[in-house]
Amino acid sequence: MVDVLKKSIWVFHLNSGSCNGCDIEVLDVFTPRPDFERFGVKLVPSPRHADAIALTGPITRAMVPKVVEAIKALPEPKIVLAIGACACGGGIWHDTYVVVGGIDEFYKILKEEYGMDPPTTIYIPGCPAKPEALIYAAGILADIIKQKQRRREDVIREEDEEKRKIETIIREEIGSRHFLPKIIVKRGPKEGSV
Amino acid sequence: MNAIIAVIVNVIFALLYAPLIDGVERKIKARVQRRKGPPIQQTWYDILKLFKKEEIMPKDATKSIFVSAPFMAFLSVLISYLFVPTILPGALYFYGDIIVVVYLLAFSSIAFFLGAFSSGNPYAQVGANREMSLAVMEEILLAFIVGSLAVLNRSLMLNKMFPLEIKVSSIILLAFYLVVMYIASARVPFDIAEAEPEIAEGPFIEYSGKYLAMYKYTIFLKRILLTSLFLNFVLPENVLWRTIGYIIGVVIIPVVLAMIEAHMGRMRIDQAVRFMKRLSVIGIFAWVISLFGW
Amino acid sequence: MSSMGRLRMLIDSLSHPRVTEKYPYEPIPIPEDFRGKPEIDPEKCIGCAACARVCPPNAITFRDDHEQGYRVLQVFLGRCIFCGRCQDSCPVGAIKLTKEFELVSLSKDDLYQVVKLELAKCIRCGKYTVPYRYIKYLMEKGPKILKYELLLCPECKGEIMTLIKYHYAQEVHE
Amino acid sequence: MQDIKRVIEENNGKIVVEHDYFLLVEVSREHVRKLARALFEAGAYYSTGVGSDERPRNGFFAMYHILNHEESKKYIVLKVEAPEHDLRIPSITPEIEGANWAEREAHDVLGIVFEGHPEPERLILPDDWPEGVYPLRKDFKYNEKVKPVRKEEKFVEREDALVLPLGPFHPTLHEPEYFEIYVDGETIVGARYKGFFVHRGLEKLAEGRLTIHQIPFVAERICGICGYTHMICYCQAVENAIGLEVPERAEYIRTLLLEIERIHSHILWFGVVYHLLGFDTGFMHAWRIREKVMDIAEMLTGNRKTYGMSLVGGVRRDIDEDKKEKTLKALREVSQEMKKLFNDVLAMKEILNRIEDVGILPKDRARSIGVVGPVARGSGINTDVRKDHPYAAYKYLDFKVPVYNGCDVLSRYLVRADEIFESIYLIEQVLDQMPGGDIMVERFEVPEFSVGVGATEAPRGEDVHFVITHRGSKVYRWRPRAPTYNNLPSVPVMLEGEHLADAPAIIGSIDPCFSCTDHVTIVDDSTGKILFRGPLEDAIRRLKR
Repeated sequence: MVDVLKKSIWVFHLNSGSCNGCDIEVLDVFTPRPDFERFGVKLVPSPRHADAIALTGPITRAMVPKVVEAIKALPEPKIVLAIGACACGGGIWHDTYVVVGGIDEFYKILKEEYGMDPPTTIYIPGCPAKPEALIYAAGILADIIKQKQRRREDVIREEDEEKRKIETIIREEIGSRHFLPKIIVKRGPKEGSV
Repeated sequence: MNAIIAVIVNVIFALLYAPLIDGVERKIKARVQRRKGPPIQQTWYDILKLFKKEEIMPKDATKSIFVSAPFMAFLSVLISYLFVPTILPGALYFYGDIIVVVYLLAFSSIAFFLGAFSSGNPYAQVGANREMSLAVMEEILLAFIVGSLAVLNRSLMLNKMFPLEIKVSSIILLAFYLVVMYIASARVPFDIAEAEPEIAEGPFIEYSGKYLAMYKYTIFLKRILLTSLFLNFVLPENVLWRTIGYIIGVVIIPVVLAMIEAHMGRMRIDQAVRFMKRLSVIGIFAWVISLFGW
Repeated sequence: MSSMGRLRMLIDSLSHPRVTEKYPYEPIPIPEDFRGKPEIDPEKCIGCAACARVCPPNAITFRDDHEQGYRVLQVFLGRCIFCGRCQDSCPVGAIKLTKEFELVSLSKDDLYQVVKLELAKCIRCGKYTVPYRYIKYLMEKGPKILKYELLLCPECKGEIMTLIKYHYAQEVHE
Repeated sequence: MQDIKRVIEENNGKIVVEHDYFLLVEVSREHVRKLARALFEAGAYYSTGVGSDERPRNGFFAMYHILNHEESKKYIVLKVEAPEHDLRIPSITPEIEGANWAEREAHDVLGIVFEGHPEPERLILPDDWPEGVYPLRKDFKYNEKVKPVRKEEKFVEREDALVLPLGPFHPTLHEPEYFEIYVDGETIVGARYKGFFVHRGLEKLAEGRLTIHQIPFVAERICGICGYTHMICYCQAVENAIGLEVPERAEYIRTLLLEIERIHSHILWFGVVYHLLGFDTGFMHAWRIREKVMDIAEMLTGNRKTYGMSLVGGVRRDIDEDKKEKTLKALREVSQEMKKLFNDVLAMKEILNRIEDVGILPKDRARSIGVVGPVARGSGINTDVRKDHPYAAYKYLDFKVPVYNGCDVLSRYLVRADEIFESIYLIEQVLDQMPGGDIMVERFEVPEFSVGVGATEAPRGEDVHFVITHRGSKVYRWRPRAPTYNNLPSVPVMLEGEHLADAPAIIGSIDPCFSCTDHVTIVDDSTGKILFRGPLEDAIRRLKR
């Protein structure tokens, strides 16, 4: 049996104070070359018809009630596509005085002030997100492809030998300075540094 | 008995086929825009998905009307299929059934209108208003057609009209009917009531889930109904040839209409109404010559 | 005739092939200089945090973990604007913009790249200072004069500088 | 040139800085109104106004009015100062209509009171912003979060007039903006704009967190369609302020990218207009062709839209022969296909009917509001920053400025159509004549409190940036002014007397950079009755009760 929820994704586009870059790409993705409609994605003019909200922009303060309204109007199961650097993490304005700063900060407000749980969210980074990145997101939603991006964490420890080498060089250098061994350690208020 | 089996087959055919041909139309439109387009079963997916979704009741809606309107629209079009044969010839005929069909179609428009007004959304009301002014004009045009047909066949029974005799008036009438069919199936440039960029799909804006699906389904069914009616007027009585002709026709006509639709810009409501007023002059002309029996 | 334009357009479209790309079933061509996902090569990174200082949206941040003894450099792709200033500013070419753009993920966590570099200890007071890598880099490329104070924490450095000044002043005096 | 200086001096203005690009004129509060009037009569139009908090420096607040005088190829910057305890400056809006928004904005963000302003209402800050908190004052931190004051919706439901808010979201231009339209029956009799949902506090951000080299990237994100022109405009303002010469090759590369941006923006606009008129296939074709332009941009800069190519002092990437050739080839195809599309579409009667003689903006009104770009050129005003205040490589190049006298949507359509081909011609010249050499000046000193004005011709019109530099590679005040800021106030004029259904196309015709065309509230002005509410609806309402 085909899962029709994956075969047909209707999207309501919501600009929450974006620069238009992502918005244009959201439109662009429906044009002949990327052709989003291949995956059954359609732009709809009302959140009530939609399965997902394509959210662009860092969510300015003036837009908060309106975004809440749209999310409320979305029938279950709800999906939010956070498109672009602004929606994913607030972008370049993440900490200014009129900006909420990305979808996660917004979800906090949603929880605190409106008592709603955050819906399923897909993060689509990019500035602006390339149309192909949006197709990739649709591919993940429709189970055609698997998510590639994973958290990466590297811990770099130096070899002990290496450390010793560095320390020896420096100690030697310090040692060559005749005045240093005489220094008496005094703790107190610092005077003007260089 | 045969008639009843035919009716059942016809209704099932229409129900299955209507969303499918919309998928084909989308594919065709995609082709003329030089893109790949969705798979042809996409409209089916859409409708099934909508049935799975939750329905949200708008705050300002008048609930009883809001909920029953989609059913009224859907059922009125579905009932019309009892009188208009599709793939198999044979339906419930009785005296005056063509008037019933026209009324049922009008009723579905009124249901749209009622549903939109009960939703309490301003966009929906703008859309409903536009829908209504279009529907009134459509009714006038259809009235001319019914009038001419009645005069031509000296009957108001559909089976007496299938197929139409070839006359000057009947050819004008069929051409006229094609235009009216195009208008009534809410295609660009006459999709003013549902205009996406202007009023955000007007009448349906507050609907979600299965109610929305029902509305969409109604439109598809209406399109196939009007196409079937046209094909019945032109196809021969021989069952085999009729069936072959029907199958070809019911594919070709929507495809051609989709191509036309793709190359049109939307009219303003006043421009559309003016256009339809001009059309009604042709309607009167057809009626007059049918009175002469040409 | 108003229908001629339409007809021409229709014929024109039908006589040309479709332009839809095969993506995601096939990869799309990406130009050589594409500015995609910034990636830190942890082997090359010296932890100087120059990238974090020039990053306009603060997508790259760093903090010193004095408990564990690490400098934690963190790239949050969700906020990155792909300007490439980090690449310009990196002295060792450790951070590069790749051609990767398929960064879509279902959780915010997947959008982080974290590099932890071990911090060296101040040879005077034993507090953590800067990463070993950075010291090594400065020893090779940095200005000569700085070398002896590389393994000192800022406080000790300050004290020593005062003492040096004092010392020199005395020397001159004598 | 001498004339304008004489006008300034006769009206008690004092020329402080004389730059090739602009004049900085100090004038006292008593004389500003008269001087502004005299300059307007001498042919200057209002470009933008900038408020600035200069208390840390001298204890004064300053208002800079920037006027564009095309004849002498100079911007005239009028500086008016007011002390903190007496923050009143005479408004010049009664003299020049165009100053309306700039003064309201200065009041919002700095608290300067403009005496005699005809419409002293809040403009850019959100409705729930508390009174008496002024974000651009220097004692306000850029990342300070203010506790919102919950307020009732601003709409006052009048007894005689019901409000029908059409919005707040709309699919057309995918932006949150808002127009209130007053209608009499089917005809529009008035309109009011309410917007600034996308105010993101970038001016404060630039003063606070960012350095002079980071601001170009913020500037680029003012607009996602014409971002690069903002970037260049900012860079030029700073270069003018510190007197920096950019290498010639960098100027050519800047020109090349600016023109590529213009082409993509105009084709985008055509697509949107076709979509507004219900002609989706036209939209698809236009954007399919546009895709080629986007590919060029991606190849040259590494991103489809945010080029990120410029810094103060030059450009970041060079281009080679191979790229030149690919660019030329793609543009030739674009030129051919666009010609075909234009011919075919203008042959469609229903499209033509909906744009011809619709949305009239008469020439004199256009002048006094100070509209710019294709909107001005569609109303018969020959204005183009590229000609009037040459920048980048435009001084070396040959091009025409299309001007149409129809004053309607069709004229604006034709202006943009011509500009696409003109831009392609410009790019051919640029690629042909591009000189060799450096592309970037790496080292320069940034003086303190140096004033600079930069201007570019964005796809939507004149784009002006005003910069005051600060020590430590910072800016003290940065004020970008997008063309739509000047064009939007003309929309009510265009809408007057038009059919309601044409509103999207008319609002769309100015190519609003940051607005959605039909977030409209429809209020019937004369009767107080709402359009589109019939007796049936009343019946339903009664049923509900």
